[in-house]
This record gives sequence, C-alpha cells and structure tokens, in this order.
Amino acid sequence: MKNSELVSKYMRDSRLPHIWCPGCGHGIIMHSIIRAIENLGLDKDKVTIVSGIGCSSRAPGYMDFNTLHTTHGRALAFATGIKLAKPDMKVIVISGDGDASAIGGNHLIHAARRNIGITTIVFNNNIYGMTGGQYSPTTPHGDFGTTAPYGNIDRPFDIANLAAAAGATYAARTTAFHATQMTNYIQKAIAHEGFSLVEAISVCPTYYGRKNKKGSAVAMMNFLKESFVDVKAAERMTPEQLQGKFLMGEFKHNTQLPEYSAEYQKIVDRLRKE
Amino acid sequence: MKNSELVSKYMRDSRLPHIWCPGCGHGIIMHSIIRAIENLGLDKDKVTIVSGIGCSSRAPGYMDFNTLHTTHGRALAFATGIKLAKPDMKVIVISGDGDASAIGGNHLIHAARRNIGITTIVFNNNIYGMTGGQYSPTTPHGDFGTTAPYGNIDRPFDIANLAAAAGATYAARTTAFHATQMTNYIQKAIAHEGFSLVEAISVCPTYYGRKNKKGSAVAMMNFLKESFVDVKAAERMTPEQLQGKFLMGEFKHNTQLPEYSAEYQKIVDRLRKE
Amino acid sequence: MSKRIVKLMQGNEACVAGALAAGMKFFAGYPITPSTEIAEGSAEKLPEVGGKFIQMEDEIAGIAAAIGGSIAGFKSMTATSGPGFSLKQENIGYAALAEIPLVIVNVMRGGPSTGLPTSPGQGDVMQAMWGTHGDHPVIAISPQSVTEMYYETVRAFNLAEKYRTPVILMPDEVVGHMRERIEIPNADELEIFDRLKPVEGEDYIPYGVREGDLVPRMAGFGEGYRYHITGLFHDDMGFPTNSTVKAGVKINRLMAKITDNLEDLISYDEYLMDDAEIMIVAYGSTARTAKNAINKLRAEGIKVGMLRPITIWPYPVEATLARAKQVNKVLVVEHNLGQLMLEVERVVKSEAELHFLGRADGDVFVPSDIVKKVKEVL
Amino acid sequence: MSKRIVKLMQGNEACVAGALAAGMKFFAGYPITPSTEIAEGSAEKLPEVGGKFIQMEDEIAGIAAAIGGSIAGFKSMTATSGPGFSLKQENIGYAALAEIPLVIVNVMRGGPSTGLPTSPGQGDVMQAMWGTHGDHPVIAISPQSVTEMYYETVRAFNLAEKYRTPVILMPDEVVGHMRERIEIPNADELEIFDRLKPVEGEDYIPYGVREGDLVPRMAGFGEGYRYHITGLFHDDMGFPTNSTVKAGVKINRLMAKITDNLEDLISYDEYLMDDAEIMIVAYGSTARTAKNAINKLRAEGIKVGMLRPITIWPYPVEATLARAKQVNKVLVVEHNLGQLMLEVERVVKSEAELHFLGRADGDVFVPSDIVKKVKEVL
Amino acid sequence: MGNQFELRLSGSGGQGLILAGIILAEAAINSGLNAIQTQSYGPEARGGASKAEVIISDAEIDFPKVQDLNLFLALTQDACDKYIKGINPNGIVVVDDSITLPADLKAGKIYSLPIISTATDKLGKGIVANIVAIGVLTELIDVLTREQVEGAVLARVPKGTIDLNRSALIEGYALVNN
Amino acid sequence: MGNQFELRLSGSGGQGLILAGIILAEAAINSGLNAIQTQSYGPEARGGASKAEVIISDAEIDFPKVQDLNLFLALTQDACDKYIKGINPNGIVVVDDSITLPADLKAGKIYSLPIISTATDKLGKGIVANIVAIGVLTELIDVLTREQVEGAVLARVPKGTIDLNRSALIEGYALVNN
Amino acid sequence: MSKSKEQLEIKINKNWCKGCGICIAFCPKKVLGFDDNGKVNMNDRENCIKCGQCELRCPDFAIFLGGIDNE
Amino acid sequence: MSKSKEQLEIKINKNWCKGCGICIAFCPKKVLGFDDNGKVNMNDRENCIKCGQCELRCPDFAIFLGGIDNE
Ligand SMILES: Cc1ncc(C[n+]2csc(CCOP(=O)(O)OP(=O)(O)O)c2C)c(N)n1
Ligand SMILES: Cc1ncc(C[n+]2csc(CCOP(=O)(O)OP(=O)(O)O)c2C)c(N)n1
Ligand code: SF4
Ligand code: SF4
Ligand code: SF4
Ligand code: SF4
Ligand code: SF4
Ligand code: SF4
Ligand SMILES: [Mg+2]
Ligand SMILES: [Mg+2]
Repeated sequence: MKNSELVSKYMRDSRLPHIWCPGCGHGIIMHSIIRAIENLGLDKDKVTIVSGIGCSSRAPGYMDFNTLHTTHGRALAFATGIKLAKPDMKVIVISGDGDASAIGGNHLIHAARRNIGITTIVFNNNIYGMTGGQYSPTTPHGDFGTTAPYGNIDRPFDIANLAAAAGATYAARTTAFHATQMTNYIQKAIAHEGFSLVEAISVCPTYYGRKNKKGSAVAMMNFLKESFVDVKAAERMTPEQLQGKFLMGEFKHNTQLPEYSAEYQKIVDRLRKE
Repeated sequence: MKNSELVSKYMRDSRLPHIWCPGCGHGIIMHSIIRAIENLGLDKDKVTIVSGIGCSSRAPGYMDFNTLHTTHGRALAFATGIKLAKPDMKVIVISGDGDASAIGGNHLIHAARRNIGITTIVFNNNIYGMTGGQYSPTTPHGDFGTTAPYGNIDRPFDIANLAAAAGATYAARTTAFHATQMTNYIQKAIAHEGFSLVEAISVCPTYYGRKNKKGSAVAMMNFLKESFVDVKAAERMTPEQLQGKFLMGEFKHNTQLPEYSAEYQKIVDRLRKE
Repeated sequence: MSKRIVKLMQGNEACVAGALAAGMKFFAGYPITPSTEIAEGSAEKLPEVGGKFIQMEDEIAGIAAAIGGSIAGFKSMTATSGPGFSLKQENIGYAALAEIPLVIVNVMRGGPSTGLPTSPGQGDVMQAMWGTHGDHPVIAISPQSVTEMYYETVRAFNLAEKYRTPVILMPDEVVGHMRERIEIPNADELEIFDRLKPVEGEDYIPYGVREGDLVPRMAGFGEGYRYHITGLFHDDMGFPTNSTVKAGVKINRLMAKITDNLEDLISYDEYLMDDAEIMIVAYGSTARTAKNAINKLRAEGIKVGMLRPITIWPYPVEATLARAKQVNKVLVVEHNLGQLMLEVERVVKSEAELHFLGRADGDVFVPSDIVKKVKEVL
Repeated sequence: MSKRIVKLMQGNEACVAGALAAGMKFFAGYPITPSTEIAEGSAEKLPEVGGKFIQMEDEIAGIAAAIGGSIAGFKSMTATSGPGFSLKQENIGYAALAEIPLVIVNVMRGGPSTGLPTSPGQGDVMQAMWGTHGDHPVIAISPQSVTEMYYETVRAFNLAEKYRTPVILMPDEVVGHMRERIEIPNADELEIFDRLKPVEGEDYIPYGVREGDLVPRMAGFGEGYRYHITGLFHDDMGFPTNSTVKAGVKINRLMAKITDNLEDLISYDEYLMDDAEIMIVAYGSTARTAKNAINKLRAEGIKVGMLRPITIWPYPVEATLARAKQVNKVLVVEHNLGQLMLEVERVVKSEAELHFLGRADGDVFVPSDIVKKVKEVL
Repeated sequence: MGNQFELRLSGSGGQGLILAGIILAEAAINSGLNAIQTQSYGPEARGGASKAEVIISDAEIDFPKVQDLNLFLALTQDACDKYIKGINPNGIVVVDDSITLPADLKAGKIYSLPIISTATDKLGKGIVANIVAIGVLTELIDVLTREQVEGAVLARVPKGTIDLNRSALIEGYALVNN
Repeated sequence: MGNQFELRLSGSGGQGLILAGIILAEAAINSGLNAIQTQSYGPEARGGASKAEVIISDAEIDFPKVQDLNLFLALTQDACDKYIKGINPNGIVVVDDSITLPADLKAGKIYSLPIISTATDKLGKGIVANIVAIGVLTELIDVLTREQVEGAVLARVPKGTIDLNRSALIEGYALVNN
Repeated sequence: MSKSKEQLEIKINKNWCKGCGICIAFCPKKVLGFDDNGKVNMNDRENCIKCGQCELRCPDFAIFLGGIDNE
Repeated sequence: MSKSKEQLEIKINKNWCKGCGICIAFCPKKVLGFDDNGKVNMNDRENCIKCGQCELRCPDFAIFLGGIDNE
C-alpha cells in the first residue's frame, strides 16, 4: 500500500501534524505500528490502542482505531480490562519508558506474568519527555537529566528482558533507525497470542539530546545506527567489539503457554454449560 | 547464644505470643532473622526493620529494633527513604508475597534496579493470609483461593529471579523447613552491600493449606522438605527427577556493583567540599 | 410472578446479588477487609453468567481494569475499603471526566491509614465527594441494611449507566458484614437501565449530547465506532483540547448532570418527622441505631424524628432545609468526627440549632448514646 | 544584619529556597507539571547542604520515601500536582496517624484527571482536607506570591515539625510558575522550629505527650531509641491496639492538635475590610486578581474589601464570621466551581448574603470579571 | 417492636462461632422469624477473642447489635472475660466447663458444660465444638426447633461431614437435657 | 498603583520567549523596579503557540497577568493570531516581518521587523531570535536601559555564547534605530 | 492495489514537515535538501532511486512515495 | 557466653506454644508429644539429643535449648 493511503487509512490525518518536536523518534515508531497493522490485515474495529501519559502516549489520539488515553502508568491495567472483556480484540499498548517502567512498572510485570494477549510497544527515549527532561528508569548511568544535575546514579532497566523475566512470551528490542526491523517485530508481537513487548528505542532531541549533548536528531539517529547490534551478531563479537554497544533483537518467543483471556473464557464456557 | 537469650535480646518478648496461627511458617522465618542478626553481631540501634501490611508484615512489631509498619506494598519505598537518609543503617524489609510482589511489585523492581542497600525478606506463603486466602502472584497455577474458586489461571512469579532480573545483586530462595540454610542466606543478604533479597517460602495452614487440601502445618512442612531442591543439586538431576520440584539456593551474588546510598553520598561529599 | 426467595444474606453478598441483577458483567479489584466478600462473590458468580472477574495487582489496577471493562461495553464494578479507596482516587476522576459508567463500592472501616481494619466507621463520606483532584460530578449512596444493599447496588448501576459517571456505594462495615433477612425480588420486579448506544445511521459524536438525551451515547470499543477517550479535557469528538471555551462547556455539562437532576438522584427516608421537634440526621447503620433510639425517646414522649439520606451525594438539601425550618434542633449522628454534619450545617444555616454526635474509635454507638445526647440537647 | 538579596524568582524556586532555609534535608518525589521545578531545584541544591534527593518510581513511592527520610530524622518534603496528589492520599493519612512531620506541596493545575495539565486551577482545595480516608488532622496553606511561597514554605516546615503532622502547601499554578521580585531574608531573620527530641535520661514513650509539650517527642531511627511506628491505631508505646478506649484517646489527641491551636495555625490577611460592606473571600493568585478589582471598585466608591485565608485548613472561621456580621454580602471567588465557598457558607450561615464566582476551564479570572460580579450582586 | 431474643457467641478465632451465629440466624429465618447476625473480630485469623451476635425477633430489627443480652455463650476464658458484660440479670449464660465465671456474675441461669471436650473426646473432632454449642443453644432458645436448626446446620457444612455434625448436635441437645 | 507597563511576548514553543520575558523582568528588577513574569503554553515542547507576559511597575503588582497590553511581540503568525487581542489602541506592536497583521488592527505604533532572518542570516543562529527581539524591545521600553538588559542577558545565557548574544542585542537595537 | 516502485514518486507534505533533516541525512542518493522555510525539498528528482528510506524514517509522515496520479 | 550443648536442656514455654506439632513431628528422637491442653510436652528427656531441631522450627519461640540455670 502506498504510504499516503496507509496514512489516510490508519491515521486521523486531520489531526496531523502531531505535537511531537522536529526529529522526535516517536513518529517513526508510530509509523511502524500502522505498517505492521496493515501487513497483518487487521480489522480496524477490532483493534484497540491504549496509552498512558507522556509524549509517546499521545500517539493513539492520531490513530484511527478504538483509542484510549488513560492515566500515567496505567495503560496496561485499563488494557487488561478490555482484553479480558473482549478476548477477540487486538489490544496494543503504547507507552513511554517512564510510563511503562517507572510509574507503570508493576502493571507491566503483572501483565507479562499473566501472559495476557496484549502487545506493548515501549517508546523508549531514555527520559521523561513530556515533563521536560527528568531522568527515567532507562536513563543510562552517568547521564544527565534535569533531576540528575550531577549525573544519574541509578542503573537502567533492560525493559525487554525485565518483561521476559516477568513472564512475557514475546520480547524484542529495536530502534527508530532500524524501522524495517521494527515493523517486523511489531508485526510478530501483534500476531503473538500471549503477552508481547517491543522495546522501541526512540530519540528525544529536545531534552535527552540537549541535556546530554547528543547533537541533532540526525546525530542521534546515527548513534542508534552505530551502537545497536543484533543479539545474534553479538554472539560472534569480541568483548572489545561489544564495548559501548547495546543489544537489539528478539529475546524471547514462546508460543506454548496459554493466553490469559482465552483461559478465562474456558472457565466461562465450562460453567455456562453446566 | 542460647535461644532464650536470643529471644530476650532481640524480641519484644512481652508482646509474645504473636498473632500468627498455630503452625504458621512466618514465626520460623522471623526466628531465622534474629539468629542471622545475632551471628552478624549488629548493633540493634543501627538496624531498621520495615514492613508493609499482611500477616508477615506484623513481624517487626515483635522485634526490638527501629521498626516501621507501613502501608500495604510500600515498605521498600519507605525503607529507601531511610537508607538514603542514613546510609550506615542496616535496613531490612519484611514483606509478604502479596505485599512484595502484588501491590508492592514496582517498588521491588525499582529498589533492585537501584541496588540500594536494603535486604528484603519475602515471607512467601503463596496466598494473601491476612485477608483470608485470596490467590497471590505466587499462588501456583491451578491452585485455589477464595478469589480463584475455579482454580488459578495466573502464572506465578519467581520472586527471587524477578528481583535478580531487575537488578538485585543478591538473590536467594529457601524454605521454612530449611531453617539453618535460611539463617545462612539471610545473614549473607544482610552482610551484602547492595540490594539483596531472600525469598523465604512459608506455610499458611489456615488459608492456603485448607483451600488446597495440603493438610496440617506438619504436612506442609514435609512438603517443603521434599519438594525443594538446591539449584546446584538440580543441575545433576534428570528432568524426571525434577518433576514437581522447586528450586532453592542462591541465584545471584554480585559484589561488584556500587551501592546506591553510598553513591549518592559521594555526590554530597564532592559538592560539600567544593 | 414467582415467589421471592427469602434468606439470610450478608450485606456484601447482597451487593454481589444486586450487581448481578443489575447486569454486572465485569469485576476487577484487589482484596481488602471488609470488602473482600464482594470480590469473592463476584469471582464465583460472574463466569456463570458469562461475565469476567479479575484480581488485579493493586487497587489502582483494579479500578483501571474495571473502567476498561466498561469501555469494552460491560457493566463493571470494583470494591474496596479506605486504603484502597484512597488509591483509586486518581482513576475515579478519570472515569468522571471521560464519562465511563462504573460502580465503586467502599465498605467503610475505621481510618485513617490502616487504622482499625476490622472495625466499622463512616469516615470516608467526605472523601467520596472530594477524594480526587479537581471539580467533578459525584454520586454516592449509603445503604443501611442488607436489603438496601441489594436495591441500592441495582440503583447504583442504573445511575452509573444512565448518567455515564462513576457511582460510589458507601456501606459501612456493619452493613457490609452483617447478615439479615432479605426477600430477593424477581428479575421482572426490577427496573434495569442499560446504557444508550449510538443511533445507527447517524454520525457518532462521542461526547455530543443528542437532543432529548441526558448524556452522550456510549459505543463500546469493538462495536464499529472508532473513537478516542482521554482524561484530558476534550471536545465533542473526544480529542484533547486546550480551548477554554470547550473546557468550560465540558465541565459545566458534567456538573449539570448532577445539579439538573437532583430529583432523580436524591433518595432519602424520613421517620416520624411529621410532628418532630428534633430531627436526627443519620445514614447507614448509624441510622438504624438512631431509629431504635427514636423509638425509645418517643416512648418517653419526646418528639424526635429522623431524616436519613440514602443518596449522600448529592446531599438532600431541600428536604433537609424544609425539615430544619420545622424543627428546633437538628442532631447529626455519624460514625466519624463530623463530616456530613458540615454539609448539614451549611444547609441548615440558622434555621435550627445544630448538634453533633460522633466517634471514630472503632466502636459503634448504641441507642442509649443517642438517647442520652438527645436529652442533653433538648 | 547583612543586606537582603533582591532578585527575580519563580514561585517553585522560592519554595525550594524556603525549604532549604527551613532546614529541609530530604526530598523524594516524582515529576509532574507544574510542580517539577521544585524537584529539580531540590535535586540541585540538596547535596550542597548535605541533604538527599531521590526521584522515586511514582508519587506513592515519593511520599513514602519522604516519610522514611523524616523518620530517619531529616526534615522532608515531596511535591506534586493533582494526579500525583491523588496518588499520595493513602500515605498522607499514614503520616497524619503516625505523626510524621512532612511538607507536601501540591501546585494546583486544571483537573479533574489529567485535565488541563498546563493550566492553573484551585480545584484541589477540598481534597487537601478530605482526600484520604478517615478522620485526620489537616493543615493546608495557600500562598499568593513568590515571596509568600518562600515564607509559607518555611512556615509549613515549622508547623510540620511542631505539630508532627503533614502540612500541605497548595499554591496554584500561577503562583508556582510566575516569577517576581523577592527579597530573600537573611538566615537570622527567620524563626526555624526543629522537632523536639526525647529527653535524655527519661524513659521514652514514643506516643506519650510530656507535660507541657504539644505533641509526643520524636526520636529519629538510629538515635538509640528503638521503637515501633505503625499506621494501625496504636497505644502510647506505638504498638497496635484494638482498644476502643486507646483508639479514642489517640484520634481525639490528633484532632485536638488542630482545634486547640487555631490561633497558632490560622493565618489570613484583610484588605480594606474596616468599612467594607461587601467582603470578597479569595486566596492564592485569585486573591491578587480580587485585590486589583477591589481597587477599581473602591475608585468608584464601592465599599468592598477582602478576607484572604493564607491557612486554608483549618479555615479562619472566627475572622470570617466576625466580618460576615459586619458586611451585607460575601462574595467567594475561586478558581474552581465552589469549594472553600462551601466552608464559607457553613460559617457565614445567614449573617450575610453569599455569592460565588468560579470557573474551572483553565483560564484565570481577570479583575474586570470580579468587578462585574460585585456590581451584579450589589 | 415485638419480642426480641439477643444472643452473643464468643470464643477464639477459628472456633467457628461466626458460623454458629449464621446457622442460628438461618434457622430463625427459616422458621419465619426475623434475624440478624453481626460479628466482631481482631487481626488474628486463629486465636484472639471473637464474637458473633444474633438477634431473633418476630418484628423488624433496627439496631443490629445486642443491647439486652438474653443469652451468652463462651468457649474460651479470654472471650468470656471480654464479652460477658451486658448479660441480662435474667439471661442465660452457657460456658465451656473449662471457664471460670466472674464471682459476681448475675444471670438467670448458668450452664457450665463440657462442650469442647464433648467435641474432642466424644466426637473426636475439636472442630465441631461450635455445632455441639448450637445443639445446646437449640434447647435453650424457645423459638428455635431442632428441625429448623438441623436443617440450617446441614445446609452449611461440607457434604462429607453431615453425620459428624448431626452427632454433634445430638450431643449438644444431650448436654442440656442431662 | 503607580506606572505600569505590560508586555506580551509570543511565538512558538522553543523560540525562547519565556526566557526573553525572564530577562526583561530581571532587567527591570535590577533597575530597582518591580516586575512580574508569567507564561502560558500548550502540551508541545516545540511548536505550538506560547506566550510570556511581563509587567513592569514602580509599585506593587497585584494581578499578575496583562490587563492593558502596552506592547505585543509575535514571532510567528499562529502566536500573533492567538495572542494579539487586547492590545491598547496606543500600544506598540512588534512582529517578525514574516507575519501578516490583522487588517483592522488598532495600535499606537507597529513595527514589522526582520527579527528571525536577522538571527538566522546575519548571525547564523536562529536560536538567538529571542535575544534580537530583546534588543528591539529595549529600545522601545522607556524604563529599561541597554546596560541593565545586557547584564540580564549575559547572566542567563551559557558562557560560550556571550559574544553571539551581545551581537544579537546590538542587531536588535539597530533594527529599531534604522 | 499498491503500485510498482517505478510508478511512484516522492511526495512531500510541507505542512507536516518539521524540518528535522532525518530524511535528508539518510537519503542514499543525497537528493533531498532544505527549502528556505527549513522544510524538506526534493532537489534532484532524477536521481531518486525510490528506495523509500526517507518515508521509512520521517517522524512526521511528511515525505513518501506517492502515486503518479498526483494525488 | 553460649554454653556447651551438654549443659543445655530443652525448655518449653507453654504460654507461647500453640500446639502446631511441628517440633513433635521433626524431633529425630521422637521424645516430644502433646499434653492435655494440646501443647507440647517433653515426654522423654533422657533421650533428647539436644540437636535443637525443635527450637529451629518452632514458629512460636516456645521450645528451646535453655540454660541449666533453670532460668
Ligand atoms: C500521576 C502522574 N504523575 C506524573 C505525571 C506527569 N508526567 C506526565 S508524562 C510523564 C513522564 C513521561 O515520560 P515517558 O513515559 O518516558 O514518555 P515521554 O514523554 O518520554 O514519551 C510524567 C512524569 C502525570 N501526568 N501523572
Ligand atoms: C492498600 C491496601 N490494599 C489492600 C489491603 C488489604 N490487605 C492487607 S494484607 C493483604 C495481603 C497480604 O498478603 P501477603 O502480603 O502475602 O501477606 P500474608 O498475610 O500472606 O503474610 C491485603 C490484600 C490493605 N491493607 N491495604
Ligand atoms: S520532548 Fe522529546 S519525546 Fe517529547 S515530543 Fe519532543 S522530542 Fe519527542
Ligand atoms: S492466616 Fe496464614 S499466614 Fe496468616 S497467620 Fe495464619 S497461617 Fe500465618
Ligand atoms: S526514496 Fe530514497 S533516494 Fe528517493 S528521496 Fe527518498 S531516500 Fe532519497
Ligand atoms: S524527515 Fe520528515 S519532517 Fe524531517 S525533514 Fe524530512 S520530511 Fe521533514
Ligand atoms: S533437641 Fe532434638 S531431640 Fe531434643 S527434643 Fe528437640 S528435636 Fe527432639
Ligand atoms: S513447634 Fe512450638 S508451637 Fe508448635 S507444638 Fe512445638 S513448641 Fe508448640
Ligand atoms: Mg520517555
Ligand atoms: Mg502471603
């Protein structure tokens, strides 16, 4: 499908341009999501997109599905209600690193633990964008934020692997530079029955970039290009080669475990028959 | 030290007997904690014990230290304030499986991520005891609780390994039956500088036991004895031998990473000098 | 009409029964004394009627999932007690602003904080009105008996669906936990309100009110209307707006749902008020104690009566004021240190002398306490 | 006495400066517009004075850690705005019941829910009083200027430490974000209250009040007094109790901290009230708008004055009542739909005619709105 | 207000006295009477003093708690000490025989009966002490019939324990009548 | 109430107009005057219309927002359209020369100046458009001196950019005086 | 439905373009540049190989391989 | 400070014992039993090997190797 058709089919294009800053990586990820949905041929009426609060969480407002912009951190909890109520719905959560892993961290690990059929796309820009550049649970150690004026002493979460450890049955990481791969992972995540998560590394030139002297949006995209290596490729690399690199790729893909809302539906079906 | 002396030294013995049911495993774990503290020779004034809400969370009230009984799930957040304010304090959190991993799950992963020097002992009885037997995030799949009348369809957390994945630098699991090993692990956890967690499998004969026909407290203790195998021993066991077994042992012990409150103190020391 | 079933039932059990009768199909919550039986009963019964129950990781997730269930088209409920009610506040405001029907039960125990978890209290009455930030519409109901727990749960669902707003049911622990005789009405005896759906063939304006309607019609997600819901101020299409004009229209419409419909929303009861010279105002289990006391006082010839708000928010202002003009004295009795009392004082102004009897130590009043107090203020 | 520094300062910045002057040594919070500058300023300044800052994972953890810091002996603060204030409610009740000194700042934006996050409002005023479950003591303060933000933060810390209770500072967004001229007082010009410590040599009764003291003395953890703190009702030793007698003693003492010390707690301002026939009641930035309007009205010969509560809880009941008796009319102006107005109405009763001017659409009143309203009600 | 009979059953948490209260209230309701049951308990799941109150009436019951205690039952000393106050001078007191009653107790009738040992020794199941107690009370409360009580008991206990519970009831009746 | 001068600076988020407002207010305060600065902005970090208001007075300032707009500055069309209302008929309007003003605009003086292009083209840094604008305003606001304004600017900008910002100011002065 | 690459041509929506320069930087043929308003411009349509890299990475949906139908 | 095992003797605090039976079940010498009140009882002091297993697992601090000083 032509991109113009893609946009008019899946976006509320009268609401564009979106509020994101020039060069904000969030737009690239949003674009990937609609491409993935198109590739899967989903019925728009049977797709719900839920978000919390943050720059990233503004995405659903631009997307022509059933869309829900909730409270900060709680998207997965709202989404859980929707998925359990309507197991046939494809439920996608769009969340920021802060929204998903700071205030929303508990809902993330519990949704993962239940293996409920929700796809979470984390727009990870390593900062709280919406509130102006405070450090987040994924801000690298030593980096700066407005609340880390002397360098961040926290150590960052590896969101994809945390989700996997909590029980997610699909977990992958990719970046805004690797947009084709991103579309591919998101597509697999949405097709997956259980809980799936794609950590999409974004860029925030306005706050993270400026606070940490990372240069323009272009420079930050180049950084993504150069710093991220696929887990599989990494296996064949030396420690020196891996110095300063970050891993991307698919970390978990288990299709054996039953999905939560379907399991509950079995109880309903059993009891109703009785 | 004689037990009677141990009790009068570390317990508020005029408040005993405690409110726990006959055969409740929580008392065994509490006993282990004071034994570990005695072995470490800690100054009671320099030990703070913090808990949330639950049967388990009643423990600090019986223990003669600085003790704080907070709100449900929030013990680690309160404890973080205390540890950061007073880095020299040994801060121990006592929490239930619900308190630590349901409502408190986010504080758990974030305290672990920061590697703040707090020791968390999770009294895991696989149920919400205090409120009368609802399933918890550690209730085994298929088991019953008052809110899982048709069998639990959730999958349980492995708390020790979740904490490790989130960043805990010491993580171990043991059981109320293996009380000597438990004392040993708790001792190592308290001595550890960074964030440490000991998942202590407890028994709740009153609710979990009765709902799941596990028999008396003695029967449940026997179950612990027979079902838990050490990770190291497990390596040498066949899949058949491991059928129905649970793993205990030390899952992580990393002494290389800096402790959070000490790192912050460095900032303070640097800026004050300037 | 088939015969009604008569049985001993617990208040919390009656809440579940009422909810099911009202059409509840979704419950999400987190256990807490003394509300847990509501979750337990829902867990047991919902799948039998094709509904869903989920125990979430905490109360915040509980209400969030319940709102999600409602958005998906199901009548939804969550239940809790003080500490959990505090945690739910942010999302109560969300449901109010986004206009999501929802029933929230708060079985009141002794507060503040963990307080007296197994003791009764009525200390969350003002919180029901003011617990979340910002101005917002509130409907709160306090039943006094097991039978009322049943019927008022039905009414709570009806109002939630009719007004597209969260409705808070506020039994105290005594009502939640006591067991008493109830005659369960047959299904055909109950009026059940189902949310109005978009009119087919018309353009759907998610937050536009159709001529003749009370509130915007609500499409469930997945029903073919793709629209946006947000906790930001929004325009008629549901999209965020910073327009103060649109924001003003929205908030005024939200508040008008209450202020324009007081008659439909307010429910109260009077006992021996016609010749009363002293009016007791009490609600929930405390009103039963007061009734007992009134009977004792009447036996002594003291002309005392009672006005019992069942809907506590919006408060029955007119009824109270009218009676205040009739009587000399008003005595508010509450299981707290003076909450609804403040509203009564505001309403009564100088029309009658105001007195208050309250406690918050975990113990309930006995009728003789009220008898004594009435005699004191005589 | 050295010369005072004069500078342009933002309200939120002045809050940090005041806190540091008052002895703040610990801040834990979570960012949220329009309060974030308070966290940012604390992050920058605290380590310089040997204090600690931590950004927690959410607002619940923020207040919890701040309480922890206070228990460890440090003067502590947390800051937030509406949605975060809602989340903090449970632990506000904890601090109140366990008697932990703490300053909580809520820079008010447009609510409910996410609402109008970058717009001002005064919609959380009742929530400050009633947001947590159960009866509990409350002190809340609303500054109107950058200078007041500084001094009232100092006073908030002093009251928190003196009364061992959380104190809530409630600037609206206008006050939090505006920048204006401030003369920073020198350290020796400020009276700073430090919490009273146990008397050495005496048995320490953690929740017993010594003769002549206002509240129990507070040992910091690690200072050699090993005692227990709980959010359950507790006896003088701090241990949980189900005794209704002990619970009654406790809750009554908590409430009496406020009711017995109104004079010390209440602060308000009057403007041209001596000959006023109309009294405006307003607070925070709205009071500045009202003052401007009053000047305009006075210029036209209209005798209007203002009573401005600075302490909003406990509300200045006596002052209001006294003035209500003097004037004919009372006009409450708030940046909400009528919150403190309810308290004014309760207090004023029939002593004066009550009018209200409010809005909650994100925009502020301009003086001419108030001028117009006053003329309407004349 | 019609005739009202008010009872309080007390013991330690886990002894099943709340269930006993429920059963008595159900028996009353099944007999066409009105009944209300309330309880109060501490934080302990087992142990600790707990009480259940039941009011039986032929009319509406407004105040749901005991005002004029017509019958008091205690199975533990603690519970007896804590909850006996308020007994009507003409009321009935039933205690397990292990309990020492206050010296100055004023009551219409006092029964000190081996309720617990009947359950543990005779029936071999301490857990049915509450049912034995119900048997006792059935004989002492005029408005309840053995049939209604037995029906209420059997409706509430697990299927496999029907015989045991029936025996417990019978032992209870016997304790009063011997 | 003394003499009061009220200005509103508007443009798109990220153009630094709030900083410009702060600098002007600081300059006023350093001159011994009273000043107050407020702002209003949308959810966008960049783009979107934003405004900063400054009131300068020799007396106390009560109402902190503009009532009688003496000077209005706009750097974008959007901001101009949104925020120009309320300009005093004798007031000063300063807009970037890319902006089309309303046909019916009533103002004392109107300046349409190449503020942005001066920054981008002449100075090679679009980011200092706000400082150029400050230079312009300095010349138009009686109570402010170049010295005070320059001091306030240099106190607020990063060390390495002092020369650039000084040049921007000078270009701003020149825009008015040419 | 979708047309072959050859039939498509790069389209630019200047109202949406925010001038971030990402498409310009990652265009393999360097055929894109800025216009006077700081928005993207097609400088050399001839040499565009229609690889779609610009479309893929534009955060603003502002540049894309559109139809030849000049929509 | 601590005495040698031989000097110690099992002590029982019947006020604290809740009769759960854990010590009885896991005593390797089976020297413990219940008394009439359902509390633990030392049935066979002779054969106690003072291994401390009972103390280790008692949830109620009710059984322990105490001093010979009959504290
Ligand atoms: C309860 C609550 N707390 C805090 C906020 C303020 N807030 C809004 S967005 C945000 C963080 C956003 O960061 P992230 O999720 O990483 O999204 P980004 O803006 O970076 O895309 C915060 C702290 C809020 N709206 N609600
Ligand atoms: C905010 C809040 N929610 C719920 C509760 C009710 N509650 C008290 S303890 C508890 C669970 C306890 O389970 P766990 O932590 O496993 O401890 P256990 O009792 O099993 O030792 C719950 C849900 C509460 N006190 N506060
Ligand atoms: S602030 Fe950062 S995350 Fe937010 S829109 Fe701008 S660039 Fe994107
Ligand atoms: S209910 Fe369970 S966890 Fe709680 S004290 Fe009893 S046995 Fe222990
Ligand atoms: S399609 Fe390829 S070659 Fe053509 S402009 Fe885009 S990136 Fe450049
Ligand atoms: S990537 Fe998009 S927004 Fe950026 S310059 Fe190119 S077309 Fe414009
Ligand atoms: S010390 Fe060992 S042998 Fe002796 S009673 Fe205890 S468990 Fe048995
Ligand atoms: S283990 Fe302890 S509580 Fe249990 S029977 Fe033995 S002594 Fe008693
Ligand atoms: Mg982010
Ligand atoms: Mg548990």
